[in-house]
Amino acid sequence: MEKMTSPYRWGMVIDLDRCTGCGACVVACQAENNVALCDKKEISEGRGMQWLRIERFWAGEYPDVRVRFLPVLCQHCHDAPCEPVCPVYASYHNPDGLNGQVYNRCVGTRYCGNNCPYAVRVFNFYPHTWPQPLDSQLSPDITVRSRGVMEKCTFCVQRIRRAKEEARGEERVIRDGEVQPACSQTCPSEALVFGNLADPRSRVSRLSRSPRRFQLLEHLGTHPSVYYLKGGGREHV
Amino acid sequence: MEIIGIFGDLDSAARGVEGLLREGFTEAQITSLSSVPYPDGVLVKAGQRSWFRWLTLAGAAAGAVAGFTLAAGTAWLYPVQTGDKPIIALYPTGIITFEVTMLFAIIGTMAGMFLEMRLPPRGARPYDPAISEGCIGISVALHAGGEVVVCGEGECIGSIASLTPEEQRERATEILMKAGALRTITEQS
Amino acid sequence: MSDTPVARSATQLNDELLSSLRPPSRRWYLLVLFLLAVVAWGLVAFTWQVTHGMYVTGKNRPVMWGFYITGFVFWVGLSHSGTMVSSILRLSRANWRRPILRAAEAMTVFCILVAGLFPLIHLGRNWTFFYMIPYPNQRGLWPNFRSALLWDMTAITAYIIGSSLFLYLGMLPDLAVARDRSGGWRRKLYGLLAMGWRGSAHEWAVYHRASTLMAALIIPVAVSVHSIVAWDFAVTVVPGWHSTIFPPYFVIGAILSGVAAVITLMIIIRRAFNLEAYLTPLHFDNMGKLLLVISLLWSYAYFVEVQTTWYAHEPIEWEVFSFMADTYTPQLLLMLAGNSVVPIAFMCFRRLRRSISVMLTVSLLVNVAMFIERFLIIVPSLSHKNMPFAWGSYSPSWVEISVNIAAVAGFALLFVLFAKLFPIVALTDVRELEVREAEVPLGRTRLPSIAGKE
Amino acid sequence: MKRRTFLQLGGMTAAGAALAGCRSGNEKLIPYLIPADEGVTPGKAEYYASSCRFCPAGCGILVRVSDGRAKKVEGNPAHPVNRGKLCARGQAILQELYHPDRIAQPLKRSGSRGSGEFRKISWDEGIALLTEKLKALQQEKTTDRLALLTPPLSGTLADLTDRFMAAFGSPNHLSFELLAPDWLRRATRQAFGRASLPWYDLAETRYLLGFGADFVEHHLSPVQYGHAFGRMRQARDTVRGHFTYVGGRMSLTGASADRWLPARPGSEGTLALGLARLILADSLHDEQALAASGLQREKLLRRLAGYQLTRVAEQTGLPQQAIVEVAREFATTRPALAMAGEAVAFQSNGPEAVRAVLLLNLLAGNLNRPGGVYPAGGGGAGPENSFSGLLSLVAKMRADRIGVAMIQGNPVHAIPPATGFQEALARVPFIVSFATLLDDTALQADLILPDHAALESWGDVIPQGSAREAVVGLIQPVVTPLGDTRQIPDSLLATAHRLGGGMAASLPFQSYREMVKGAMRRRIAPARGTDFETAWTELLRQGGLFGKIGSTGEGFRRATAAAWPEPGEPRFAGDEKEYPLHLQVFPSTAFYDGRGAPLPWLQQLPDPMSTVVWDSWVEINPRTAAELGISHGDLVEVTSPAGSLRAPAVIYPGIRPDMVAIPLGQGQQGGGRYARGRGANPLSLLAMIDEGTEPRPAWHATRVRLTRVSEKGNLVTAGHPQGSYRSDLVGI
Amino acid sequence: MNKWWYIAGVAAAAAVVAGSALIYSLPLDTRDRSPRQPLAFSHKVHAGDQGIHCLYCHRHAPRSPVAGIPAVADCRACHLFISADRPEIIKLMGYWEKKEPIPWVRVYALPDHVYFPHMMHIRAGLPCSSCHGEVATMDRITRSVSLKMGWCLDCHRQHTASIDCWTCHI
Repeated sequence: MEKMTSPYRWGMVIDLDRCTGCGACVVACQAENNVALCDKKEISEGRGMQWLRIERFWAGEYPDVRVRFLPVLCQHCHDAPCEPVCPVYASYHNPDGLNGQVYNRCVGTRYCGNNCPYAVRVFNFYPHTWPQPLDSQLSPDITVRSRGVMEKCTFCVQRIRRAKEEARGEERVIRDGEVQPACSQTCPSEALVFGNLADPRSRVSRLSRSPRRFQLLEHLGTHPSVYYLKGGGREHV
Repeated sequence: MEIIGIFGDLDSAARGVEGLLREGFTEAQITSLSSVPYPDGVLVKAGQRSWFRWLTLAGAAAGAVAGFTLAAGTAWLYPVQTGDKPIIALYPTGIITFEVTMLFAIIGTMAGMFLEMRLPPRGARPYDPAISEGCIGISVALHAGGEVVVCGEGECIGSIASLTPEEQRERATEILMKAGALRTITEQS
Repeated sequence: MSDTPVARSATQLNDELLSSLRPPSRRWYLLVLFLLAVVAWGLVAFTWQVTHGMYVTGKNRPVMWGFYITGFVFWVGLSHSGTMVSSILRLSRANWRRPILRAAEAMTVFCILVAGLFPLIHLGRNWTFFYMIPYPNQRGLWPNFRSALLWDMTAITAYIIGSSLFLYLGMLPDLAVARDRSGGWRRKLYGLLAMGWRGSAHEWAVYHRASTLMAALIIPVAVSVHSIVAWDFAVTVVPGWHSTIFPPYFVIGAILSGVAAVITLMIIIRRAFNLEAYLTPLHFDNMGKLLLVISLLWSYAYFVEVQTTWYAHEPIEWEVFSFMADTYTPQLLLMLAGNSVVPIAFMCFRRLRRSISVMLTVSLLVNVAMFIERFLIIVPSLSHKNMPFAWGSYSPSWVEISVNIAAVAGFALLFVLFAKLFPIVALTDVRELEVREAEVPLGRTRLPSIAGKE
Repeated sequence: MKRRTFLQLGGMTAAGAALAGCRSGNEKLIPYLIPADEGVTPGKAEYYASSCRFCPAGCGILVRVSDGRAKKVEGNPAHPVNRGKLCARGQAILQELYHPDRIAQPLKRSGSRGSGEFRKISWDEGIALLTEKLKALQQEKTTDRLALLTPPLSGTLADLTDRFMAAFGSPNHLSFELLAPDWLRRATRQAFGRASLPWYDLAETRYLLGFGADFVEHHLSPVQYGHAFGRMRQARDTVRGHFTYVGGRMSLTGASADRWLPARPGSEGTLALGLARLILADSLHDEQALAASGLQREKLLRRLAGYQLTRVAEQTGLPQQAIVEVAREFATTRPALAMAGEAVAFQSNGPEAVRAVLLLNLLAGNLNRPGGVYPAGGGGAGPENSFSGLLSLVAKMRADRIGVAMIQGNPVHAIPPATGFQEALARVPFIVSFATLLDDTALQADLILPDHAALESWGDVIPQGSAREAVVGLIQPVVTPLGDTRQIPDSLLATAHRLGGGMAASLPFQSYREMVKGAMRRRIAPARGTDFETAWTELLRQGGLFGKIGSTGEGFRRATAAAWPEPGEPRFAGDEKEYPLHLQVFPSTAFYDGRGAPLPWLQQLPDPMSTVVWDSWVEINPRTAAELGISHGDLVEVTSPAGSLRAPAVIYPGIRPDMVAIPLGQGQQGGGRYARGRGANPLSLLAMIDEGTEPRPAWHATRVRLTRVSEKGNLVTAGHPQGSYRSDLVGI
Repeated sequence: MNKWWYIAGVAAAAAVVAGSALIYSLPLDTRDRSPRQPLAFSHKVHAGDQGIHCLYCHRHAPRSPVAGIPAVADCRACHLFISADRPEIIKLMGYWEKKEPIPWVRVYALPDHVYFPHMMHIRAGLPCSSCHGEVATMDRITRSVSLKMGWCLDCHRQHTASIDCWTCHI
């Protein structure tokens, strides 16, 4: 496979100072990617299927309580721990620097799920169905995953593909902001910004150079494609 | 043509061997059959040199090649990028190579062993189940005969060589029985 | 038949040691039936899982591995018994090894066979397992040899073949004996397997060299197999898994459980085929010593593992350990008792080493503890991985438990059948020993009749 | 479930879906009968602009439609309210469209009320039945016995209903909604002299002082303010807007604040005035703004004499230090902004408190200034206390002076029983519901004329307090209706036509679509007189009429006539001894006032603060919980003078120890398979307090008692209870 | 005795060969390569003899992932005049009268998890025949290619098209 000859390295910047934790991204992701509906039991067993979760952390004691929100999605690590452990290449690295998951190849060892430090890989423990006519909403662009396979955030690769097809038609590269995953597209406070890290002038690149930037579990050396910007502390004006 | 004398105990068997040697049969012609191994020289002297370990080595070599080809070749034919690891990664390839090497070495050893033992044999060979019960067989591989002197395996057969196989058999039988063999068996041929 | 002492005793030996080949009793059939039933139940559970989905297990996010992989590691560990014991002792020319060789080697083969099943059982889509096999196919894609699971596959395949051949090699002369003393289909079978072995001096010479070489070859394979199993965990970035000491630690653990298992086996065989004469307290004494040594080694490894973590106090690593200690306290204590305290304490005393009942208890305890150890390595680490918000917990479901029990039964079944079909005690080795120890008068003393080397 | 079957050509994929299984054999390939219209390519998605009518904010949406099915709802980038963004609820209206339990055709009650037994009938029968009832009223000359209950309406629908009721001759059109911002409209008029909702320029402000204004969840226009909040924080190079939140419960909005002031419930107004006094005392206020509105510092100070720091601190239960700091920060950072929200307004002293907060804006001199307060565009006048309207309607119903009630929405679930609405409604002989699901109200109805889903409807919305300029959003159908349903206005039109006479004359429209179109024609007539059809298609394409139309230049100024805000002691229902805790019911991000509960996406969306899914819960301060021996996930009983309910406990560090909070929306008897019988409805706990002069919706003025029932709360949270306190491990 | 051994050996060998053939072709494709269609529509007549271009009927191919098959109305439009008396055409008109679409049997079916955009392949200048065979010579459509992943990959490699998994599998 062409190794990183692509003009794109998709990445995301998540500004924790903007994030209000409203959860719009969560639903957007679910709506875009045919993520299964999970009943209460399923979630109580730790088998919820959401690809994007907003982690809520409490800090401090009343009345000096603080809440910190941390939207966590697949970090599309450059040095992804989940990839090499897959015996069948179901989890692999795509030329655009995306961390790919090929559902029909997956045999379900769940090794990748164990080795993902961000715990963003969800496994189809249950066979999922959509009562009619809810299934009419299912997107034709993404496989509906069968039971027994691992799945996860793809940065809405179907959108990227669509954009690429259009760009290819017009013999150009994708413009900055032309393609956005459902989550960043809908994020009211624009906390999630998506773009091409390979292009130093793209918005995401500029933000990723912010002094507030950090990466999740940086010490593991996974080199995520997702950058976080530190949230505002307690400092006053 | 082969003749086997079945002995009930070690000493008589040894006596039989000595008798045969005195008669002019050579170490190379004589071997012992037993269901428990006796150290070399207790009865007969088997050749110390053995070659089957070369097959182990050959197996290992083949395995190394096979293992490396399997691991590296597969990666090279299907170069799917995973986690910033090189397509042909050192350690994994090494591990696979090692495993396959060992596997082939083991198989080589077994194969080599049987080859050197010349097992399984072509056709039936004289044998007596009593050997499993602790009896000892002394087997003499008779010589085609007819010549004056035959040399081989370093030493020469003397007068015996001039006799016909039939006569050789009678001599051997006689010696073995005298040494205290319970009975003798001759290859039907 | 002659009346010389050697011959008689040889026949006696044959009769006694091949007693296991006599037509099975009703109790044997009942046992086999029972085991079959348990295995069948395991199959039912597995079918249930295949038809319904992985949710029938207790797994979840983040604990994606559970009892199956625990079982896998455990059985791979057990499979070290035979090889290690027999080949180490063979190389070290310990004569007391002889009666137990066969059982140990057979055990190796069956354990690894059972172990090999678990990774397939635990697949989310078992029916696509062939994606993992490197063979020409229409998909135009082969498996990923960079994955530790592929290393497992290769290693286990190698080990299955290797240990089977090792077992067969050891049996060759015995098969000849069995051939000579049996009739009917058994004779055919043994005849086929014995390959026309006559026990000529030449055959024996080659045979001895081969056995020694095989013993030398199989040990590195065994070590590599369990190192790779350890790497399944050590190569990850999971806190509590990513530890350099894992391979040696696992191997030691494997040998520990292996030795314990062999002891259990010795006791069972001893009773089953009343071989009291051949498996004497001396043997248990020696095995006890071995157990003591390995247990000490294990304790050392475990101490190193924990104390380094404790000292470095890397937050998440320590979180995992403290979580494990808090949540699984009883298991942890039982594990430490069974793998370290009890064996070390008991095996120090000759009297205890020579007491069959004590040995049985200890050996069983060790293996229970070893299963727990595997569990405590796998599950707590996954439960409290790096992202605290996504922490979880795990408890096995009836399906997983059933399958694991069925695995035990399956192993036992294979072994029972084997014991009926093949000489379970290394006949020739024992008789060889008898011959060597037969003494002859020399002046006022008696000396071993044969002073040659093995 | 196969996805490629959706790619099969055209409408009849159901057949394909059935056939295409993993089982062998060739599947069918079903072509169109007649080719798709131009521009529509099978297998390629189209986008249609429309508007979201889930809440009054009226965001613009783009719906991705592929092969005749709506696939995804996205924000409309051209829309000035939400600028291409959308909230969780907006995303979920797809599931309103494709809900498996939607009512597919008119229903007539066959069992007893609430039994849920209905008989399918045709639209003809349905409309006939309704008209017959209405005719009866006409013949008895008691047309005022018709009541129409709707949420606050805007645009053409409002016009239509008005005409309908007027022509029929009934004054009883109540447009009520639990969360309707009437109180704010009124306060603004009284304080700033303009009957309009305020529009806060959050994006440009540098200091936001929020008094329980939960704009992230629901207040006025969540998406619009969410977007503004993001810009306030990080859109400016050097400035990071600061946010202080006042409120006894740290709401989702409060969670984003830099400083949290957990003021005692009902004391917010006092705090506001206390701040005002401090500001004036240090004369940090904006002098000419004060002068412009004809006020003098001294006068004010005298008026505020009662609000010394010590007293305020004592009443609010806040440290003096914090109050002083906030006062200084607010006054010295320009522009600074003060917002008041439901948490304040629904106290017994709500109206005064809100005005007190608005006064702070005046002191900061930020009226009609960037980063300050503007009158919201469009909106204009609206009900200022529909609550009293509700009560009077209830009285009428009690007195059997209502014969026919036509109900849009789900008031039976969303109105506190303490108002007596439910049992009063039970006395109404004939109830018509327009529900799309068998919700609690529909269950009580005698006739159900099922409404279209939003994505099947025509219409226009005028966002309320969502934008500075006037906006008219258009709603257009993006898919062909799934069932045999009709949207409410068309049902009303049909009824009117059937009634004939004056009714028909006053509503001479073939369809509501035509009416909407006509309204739009009138709106843009001044703008461009040219060819309307092209303009109309253009409007549909871009999703509505945006821009400055209708927004008046004149801004806010102080209403000299306004009564001076004097938030007295708050009053509470329930004795402090017996009911030691304050209850706050709040609209959760997912459910709003309950209309989100039937949608599975919203049910399984973890509540951002409690991370609870598929349930309702009771938020308890750790200390209180410890005192009562309650631990996370226990089942607890909450008892108020009005009633009691059971729900699992959530240990919630962000709430005053003397408070508990329960989210709205759950506890429905109907509402489809996903909402039915799930959780509890906290409205049943609320008690009325009679506030002498006029009734006010004091929804936060109820006291409760808490008791532990068992440890079996069956609580499910997405977040690990212990892990939620270990942010140190991820280094944030 | 020995004879039996030989037979057994041969049998075993045969089994091995068969087995490997089986696993080679896994997963099995049980679809009918040339199913009988509800209408005996002949591509030979249309595309071959009449020389009608593929895209005339399958007109979405250049713009959409799906090539599209003509609506009944389209067929009718032509056949109102052209050989309207043929039995098959009468059958066709029958469908139109009954206002029900023709239940064509799918010949080129890709599994659910494969994304095949026609437009991209046409844009790349690939002739339809490279996947669909010499349709112009077929009376009844017969699938002439395997449609297995290996087959796709080979072609992609030849044309240096992307062989990133996600190009076809999402």
